[in-house]
Amino acid sequence: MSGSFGTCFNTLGGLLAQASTPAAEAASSGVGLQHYLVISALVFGLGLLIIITRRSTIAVLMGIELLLNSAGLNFVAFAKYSAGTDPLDGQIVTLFVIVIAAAEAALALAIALNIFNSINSVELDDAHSLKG
Amino acid sequence: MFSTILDPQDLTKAALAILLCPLAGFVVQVFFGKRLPRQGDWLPTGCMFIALSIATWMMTVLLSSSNGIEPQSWLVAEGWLSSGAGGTDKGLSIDFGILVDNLTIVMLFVVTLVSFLVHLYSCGYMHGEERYNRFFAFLGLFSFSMLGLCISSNLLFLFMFWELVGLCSYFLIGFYFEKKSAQNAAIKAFMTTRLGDVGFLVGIMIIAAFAGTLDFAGIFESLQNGTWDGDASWWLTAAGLGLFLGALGKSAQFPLHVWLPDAMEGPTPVSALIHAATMVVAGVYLVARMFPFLAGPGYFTGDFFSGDVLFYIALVGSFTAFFAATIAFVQTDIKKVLAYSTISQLGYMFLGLGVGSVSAGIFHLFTHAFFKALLFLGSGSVIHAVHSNEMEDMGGLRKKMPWTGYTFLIGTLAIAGLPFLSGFHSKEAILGNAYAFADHMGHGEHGSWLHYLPFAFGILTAGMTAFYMFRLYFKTFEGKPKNQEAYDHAHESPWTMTVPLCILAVLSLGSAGVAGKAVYWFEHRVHSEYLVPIAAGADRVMDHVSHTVHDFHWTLSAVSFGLFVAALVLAYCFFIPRGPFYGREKGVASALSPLYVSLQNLWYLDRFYTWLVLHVLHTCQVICGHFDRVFVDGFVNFWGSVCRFFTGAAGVLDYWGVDGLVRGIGNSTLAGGRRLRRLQTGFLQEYVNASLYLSGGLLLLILVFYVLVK
Amino acid sequence: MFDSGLLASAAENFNAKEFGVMFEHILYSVSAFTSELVLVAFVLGTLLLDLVLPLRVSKHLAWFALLGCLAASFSGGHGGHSEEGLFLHMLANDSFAAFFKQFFLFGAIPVILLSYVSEQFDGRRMGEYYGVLLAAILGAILMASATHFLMLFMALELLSIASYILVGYIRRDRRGAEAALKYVIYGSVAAAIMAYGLSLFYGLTGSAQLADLANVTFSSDHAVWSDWTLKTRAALTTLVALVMVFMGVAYKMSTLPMHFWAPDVYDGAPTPVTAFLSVISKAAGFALTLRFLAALPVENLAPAWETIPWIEMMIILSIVTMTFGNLSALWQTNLKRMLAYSSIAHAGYMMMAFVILHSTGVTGAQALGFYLLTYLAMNFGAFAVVILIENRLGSVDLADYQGMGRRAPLLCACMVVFLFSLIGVPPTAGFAGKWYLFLGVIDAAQNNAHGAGLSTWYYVLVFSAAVNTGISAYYYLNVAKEMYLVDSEQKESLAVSTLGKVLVAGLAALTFYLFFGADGVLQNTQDMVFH
Amino acid sequence: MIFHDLLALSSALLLLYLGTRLVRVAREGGPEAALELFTHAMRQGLWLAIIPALCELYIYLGLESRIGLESGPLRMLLISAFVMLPVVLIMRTASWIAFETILGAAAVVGVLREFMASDGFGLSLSDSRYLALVVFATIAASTLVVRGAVTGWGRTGLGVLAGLATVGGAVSFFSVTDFEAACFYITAAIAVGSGVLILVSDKIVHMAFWLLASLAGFASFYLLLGADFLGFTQVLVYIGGILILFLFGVMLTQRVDVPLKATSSLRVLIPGIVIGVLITGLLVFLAGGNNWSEKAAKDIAQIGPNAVKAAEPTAFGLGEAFMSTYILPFEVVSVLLLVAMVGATYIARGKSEGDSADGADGEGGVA
Repeated sequence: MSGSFGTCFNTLGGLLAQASTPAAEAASSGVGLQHYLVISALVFGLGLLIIITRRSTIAVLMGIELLLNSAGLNFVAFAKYSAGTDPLDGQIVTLFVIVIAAAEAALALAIALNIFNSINSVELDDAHSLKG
Repeated sequence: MFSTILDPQDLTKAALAILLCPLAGFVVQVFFGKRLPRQGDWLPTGCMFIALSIATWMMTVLLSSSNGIEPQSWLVAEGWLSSGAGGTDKGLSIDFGILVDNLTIVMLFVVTLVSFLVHLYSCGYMHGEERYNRFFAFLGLFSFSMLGLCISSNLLFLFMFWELVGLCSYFLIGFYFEKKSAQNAAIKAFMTTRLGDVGFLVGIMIIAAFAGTLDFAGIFESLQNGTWDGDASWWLTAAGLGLFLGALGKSAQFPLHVWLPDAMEGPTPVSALIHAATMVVAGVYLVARMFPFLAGPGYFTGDFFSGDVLFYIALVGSFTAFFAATIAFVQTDIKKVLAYSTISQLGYMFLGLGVGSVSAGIFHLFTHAFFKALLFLGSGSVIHAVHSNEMEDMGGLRKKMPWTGYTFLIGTLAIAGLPFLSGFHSKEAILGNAYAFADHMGHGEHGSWLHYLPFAFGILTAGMTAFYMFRLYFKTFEGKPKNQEAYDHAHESPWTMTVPLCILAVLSLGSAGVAGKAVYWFEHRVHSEYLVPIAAGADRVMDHVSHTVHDFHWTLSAVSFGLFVAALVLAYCFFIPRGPFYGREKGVASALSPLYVSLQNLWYLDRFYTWLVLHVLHTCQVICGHFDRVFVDGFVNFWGSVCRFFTGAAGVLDYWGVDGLVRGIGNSTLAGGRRLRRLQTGFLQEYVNASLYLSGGLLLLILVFYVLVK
Repeated sequence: MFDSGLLASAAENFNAKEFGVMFEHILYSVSAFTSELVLVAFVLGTLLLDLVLPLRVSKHLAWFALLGCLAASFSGGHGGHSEEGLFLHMLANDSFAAFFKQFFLFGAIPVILLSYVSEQFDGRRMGEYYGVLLAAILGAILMASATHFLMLFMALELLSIASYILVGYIRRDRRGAEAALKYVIYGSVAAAIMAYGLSLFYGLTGSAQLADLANVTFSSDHAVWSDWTLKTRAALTTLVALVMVFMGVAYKMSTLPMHFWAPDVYDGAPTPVTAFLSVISKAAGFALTLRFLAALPVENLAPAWETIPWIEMMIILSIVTMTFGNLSALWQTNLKRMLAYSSIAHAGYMMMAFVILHSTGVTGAQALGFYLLTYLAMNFGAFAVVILIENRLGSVDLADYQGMGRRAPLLCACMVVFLFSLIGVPPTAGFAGKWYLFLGVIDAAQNNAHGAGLSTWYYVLVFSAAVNTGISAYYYLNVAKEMYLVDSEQKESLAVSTLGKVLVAGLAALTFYLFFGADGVLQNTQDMVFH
Repeated sequence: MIFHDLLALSSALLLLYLGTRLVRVAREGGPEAALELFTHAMRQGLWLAIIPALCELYIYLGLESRIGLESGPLRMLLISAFVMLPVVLIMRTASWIAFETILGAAAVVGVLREFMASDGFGLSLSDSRYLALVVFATIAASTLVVRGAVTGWGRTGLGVLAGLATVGGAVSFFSVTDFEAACFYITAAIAVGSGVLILVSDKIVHMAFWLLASLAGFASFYLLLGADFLGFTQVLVYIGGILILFLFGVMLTQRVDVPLKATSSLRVLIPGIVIGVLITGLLVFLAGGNNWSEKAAKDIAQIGPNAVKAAEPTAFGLGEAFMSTYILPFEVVSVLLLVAMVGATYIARGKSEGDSADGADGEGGVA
């Protein structure tokens, strides 16, 4: 099973990279840094798409959470695999990012609630009285 | 204290005293003016009188020395604005200093004199107006700025006062702000001159960058040091043109002259002060002050005819002189005629400077200040009497207003160039030098007919000037009254208005007293050496030029006298009832109708600006209609603003500009569909989208540079 | 997992001496950190005092907050600037940081006073407002001194979160709520993108220290594949990371491409908060960006950096930003919106400081510091007038300013001063500020500060900026025109509080002082350096 | 240490703030008002105050054990209880049993872990496998519980998710070769697949569920990367906190089961999708083929592809880092949280306009 997954993945990576780097070769049968980076890139893109296409404020906030998570995953993965780094550095950064994201989400929801009380809607499209 | 100020060895203290007088007047007037007796009009007037006294004293010091005085400077605030890492080679330190030399003294005298007379005149003319006190405060501030401009030893400070002058003109032109036209004129004047100021600022920047200093002495020194040689000579030309662009705006030269006629919306004393004698000559002063710089490194070897910039100046100046004179032919508003005549005469001054004779240019500035102020104040007196600006409402007024009429006649004769009046001398000096220039350059290696052009325009304009001035005089003061009612109500003005007229008339005659001596002194300068210090090596060329001028002098006098007489006769024929062609000007006009119409429309220049802008705008609209709103908005706004820049005529603009835009946008919207939303739509997700696209574009742009440039 | 063996080994690894050194360093850092600690104490103090004080007194907590700023400002006198930074390289302890610390603390004072005189907050409990405002100032200070990705991000978020609250402070106000919503969403997206960019940098350097950005290196052995597009894919990664981080800070600076929030948020926020956003928040963004760019190597270029055209990018952005701001401002009839676009334009001017970062003459830090000071004076001044008039008229429409010159002579006279300063007409601060920026750029062009071949770019930049000041004159003068040259039927004079008058006059005086005393002020910014 | 004192001071001030406000409200509006304010504040994000306190506690304990105090399971229990308290409070008012289940599972993790690590079941699992097992079990169980509440595609998706999680759990429980890779791919499928489902869901509650699954996937990633504390924090803060918050937001602002207006208008949607896909492609392109650093290659070469590196507990290291290198961010974040909390409670407070009517604030403008 892992073989098929791995083959798929490496084929994808190979297509993108046109030539695999030593790191990728060494990790051909295991999981390496790039695997995590690809996941984080995909999730980042998903987050952006959600932010752009969904109208509900709450959905947009979910997209933002995904963006922050993908950044966090990057930090942790780099911290584990990169040269000369203490793995804890990246973890701590991610830890703080999580906390900050929580604070931001709480505030954003409070603001959404506030605007709901004004215009009876949390759809972003309904809030466009300021323009020009 | 007086001995400190009035010390012939050190004139800088006196110059500072002159500067501070109107400032003190302004400060007191602006805060307490309304509570003072007579709304405090005597205060700025008195201050100006003190300033005038000191300036007169300085003038006598100057006149009593045979070869002029040595330049003196005084650093009032050293290192006032400094930059760079503490005195490294490229650091820049700017001092506020006072520079007094021959040129400064002449300017101080002119400014204080005209300013004082205008103050005095305003006491009568503006009597009973609303905001009387504020008017005097502005006059004081204006005089202060103009004086500051003249005594700064530093280009940056000159620029600051220059801007202050522009600001004051904004206030004074818009003084009757109840009138929409006055508002527009004020904005138009400010914006048009600012357009030139962009060039000025760029010029200053370049100079600062290359010379590392903005002191005049330092700048000229850098020229001598070879800082501007080689590759830098291109920058020298650029800086020179930048400065000239500033002068172009301020001195209302083609094609930035459009603001000056409109600026006649201000009260008449303001017109006299700002638009005849002081503000507009700031540009002339700038060119004279920076003359060695504009002439380029050749200045120090005597080869200063070869400077590119100077030649452009001469061309633009002479063309403006001719161009404005043609328009003055057909104007019917008495102040508009004078306004175009001012533009024309300023063109003369630039012609003089451009052909390498600072003295001749400044000489004309000097004499022009008197007779033009006289003409303006005289016209003000007339307007005061008949309550109209149109010449169609005047005629035969000399009998009702003898003082005004005769003084106006003197002014007319002076500007028309009757021999031995002040205007004649200065105009001869300029034309002589223009001829010498043409002679010198036209036969040179790269000589061409272009070098004769300034002279040709100059001599042509001389005749035209005489004609339109006589037209003005005859239609206003001679013949039969055209508007009997206005005529019956007309009366001579109070003494506060006629006394300045008489003083200016005497000065315009240029035959007696200080003015006479000054005129002779100037003539002496013109034929021997320059107002600005000249380099040793330049003597030879100077001699050559002055010989040419001298040889040509009598021929030129004869020719211009002939033109004068011809113009007088022609004007007599057309505008005096006994004349053979009286009343037939309309017929002549219709015979020459294309020319006449285009003249009436100011050579279509204002319209051209509007048309140009609208045409380009329309094309852009069609093209941009299919782009994103980013571009459309940008262009629309930009061209909209350019429209307003140039026309300022809100009525025309609203119809063709704004409405046209709206219509155009409406049509494009129909065609282009919903893509043409406004950029700032209020929809947050569109913002996010746009940001992402812009960032992506940025990335692409970097990649392009990355691949192409690196 | 938590067995005793592991614990024992952990205890063995514990090095008492090392720990002692660290402890010493932290103690030292705290002593250099007193003004921030004082600020935190005042944040808590304000919040607590609000609970015990009755409602009608809570407005006067402004004075307490003001006291906090002054106290923090005076307690910051830590002798000597160390190069090693504070808290183990979390913060820089250099003159740049010190300058901005004082700048923000000083800049908070007008904000507090503006909030105090504004009547928009009447009948509201103000403790939270001032507490959050002080926290925002703390965030700004940290932004100017952060040298670690985490600290940098956190400081930015602290300022952002506090700003969101301030923008939405008037509850149930539809415009305020909408502004806050737009701000929070847009800001969160920008911050998240920036976090991703930072993570890429972290991956490239293996360090979260700003100083280590210089170490971005790529072994080019494996890069042969990419000749068809770029020299290395790694360089592309650097570019992407750079753009992503820039998006985060550009949002704070309100420059392109992240300026979209600014007009709407400025419009909807309470006016004192708008003033705060346009000066303090922007300045913090600029300080952070300058420090970030300063960390990118220019001399002795690391292989990855020599090819990155970030100076050209900044020049283009600067030109586009200022032009966009000015052109958009031309047609505004709402004064707050106009000032918002004008603020975008000024951000464009300020970006000129980035391109002269390493000049030998006027350095970017110096020119930016001075420009921000002048901008503080003139922009707060303009906003003060807007607030005082809004108090009476309840409107920020330009049409309502007609004939205001007679109704409120002092305010309008000062407003003209501020407007002229914003244009950059001497003798006002705006001229001196612009002068230094322009001069710096020309100077750099002369000295080829960033390598030959850029001179033309620099001249283009200066030229565009000069043209832009010309354009901006139109809409600024339009305000002056409405106030003085247009008459209105309303003639009665406006009643303005004495404090308001004093504030406006003081800022006008400052506007002049920064022109005439430019030399003295610049002495303080002259030796501003990064460590 | 001075910082502990400072921290303690700030926590004390925080409590003082809350307490005083409560007392004030109680005096003006009676105990009901106070209670309402309290629950409302809890809903609105006051629970965030718990996070620094939690970290503090964890670190205190970590440092204590460094100097020889053995606490073990007791400590974990303590923490779990402490964390669960606000969660349960919220649960009760919301009666979201499903979430309670999930979080309950997350909370017993600590206890279970201690037990199993001491060979209670006679299994000797390596750390990573053990952790992965727990996460997968949690996901699978919760999905199955929730599945009953939804219909349509959401139900199918949840089924797939549960299946995946079950497979993951099986992989981690039975020793499969290349254990790490298998776990990774399953987790990746969960994380990314759930992300896609957020994008295409038409009901806001479904989106919240998918977000939960996606974030759980991230927690699993963290565990795989050897960051155990981080993984737990992810579960506690995100799943326990932020998600609950989201659901409250949903409940307060709209009817839960009404399908959303599908998406934004086309003029946003099309360019948005284009740029989104472009950016994703670019980032994947960069991630997939970059020679990020030398160490990655070396590490894997040394350890070997199939060898799972024994994960060390990170709590000690983190605790030490918090108290030394990262002391400043640690202190600053408490200010940040305080500000966010004060702001959130202020802004989301009830309909009353002036602050004089604090007593009426408790109603919270809620359903």
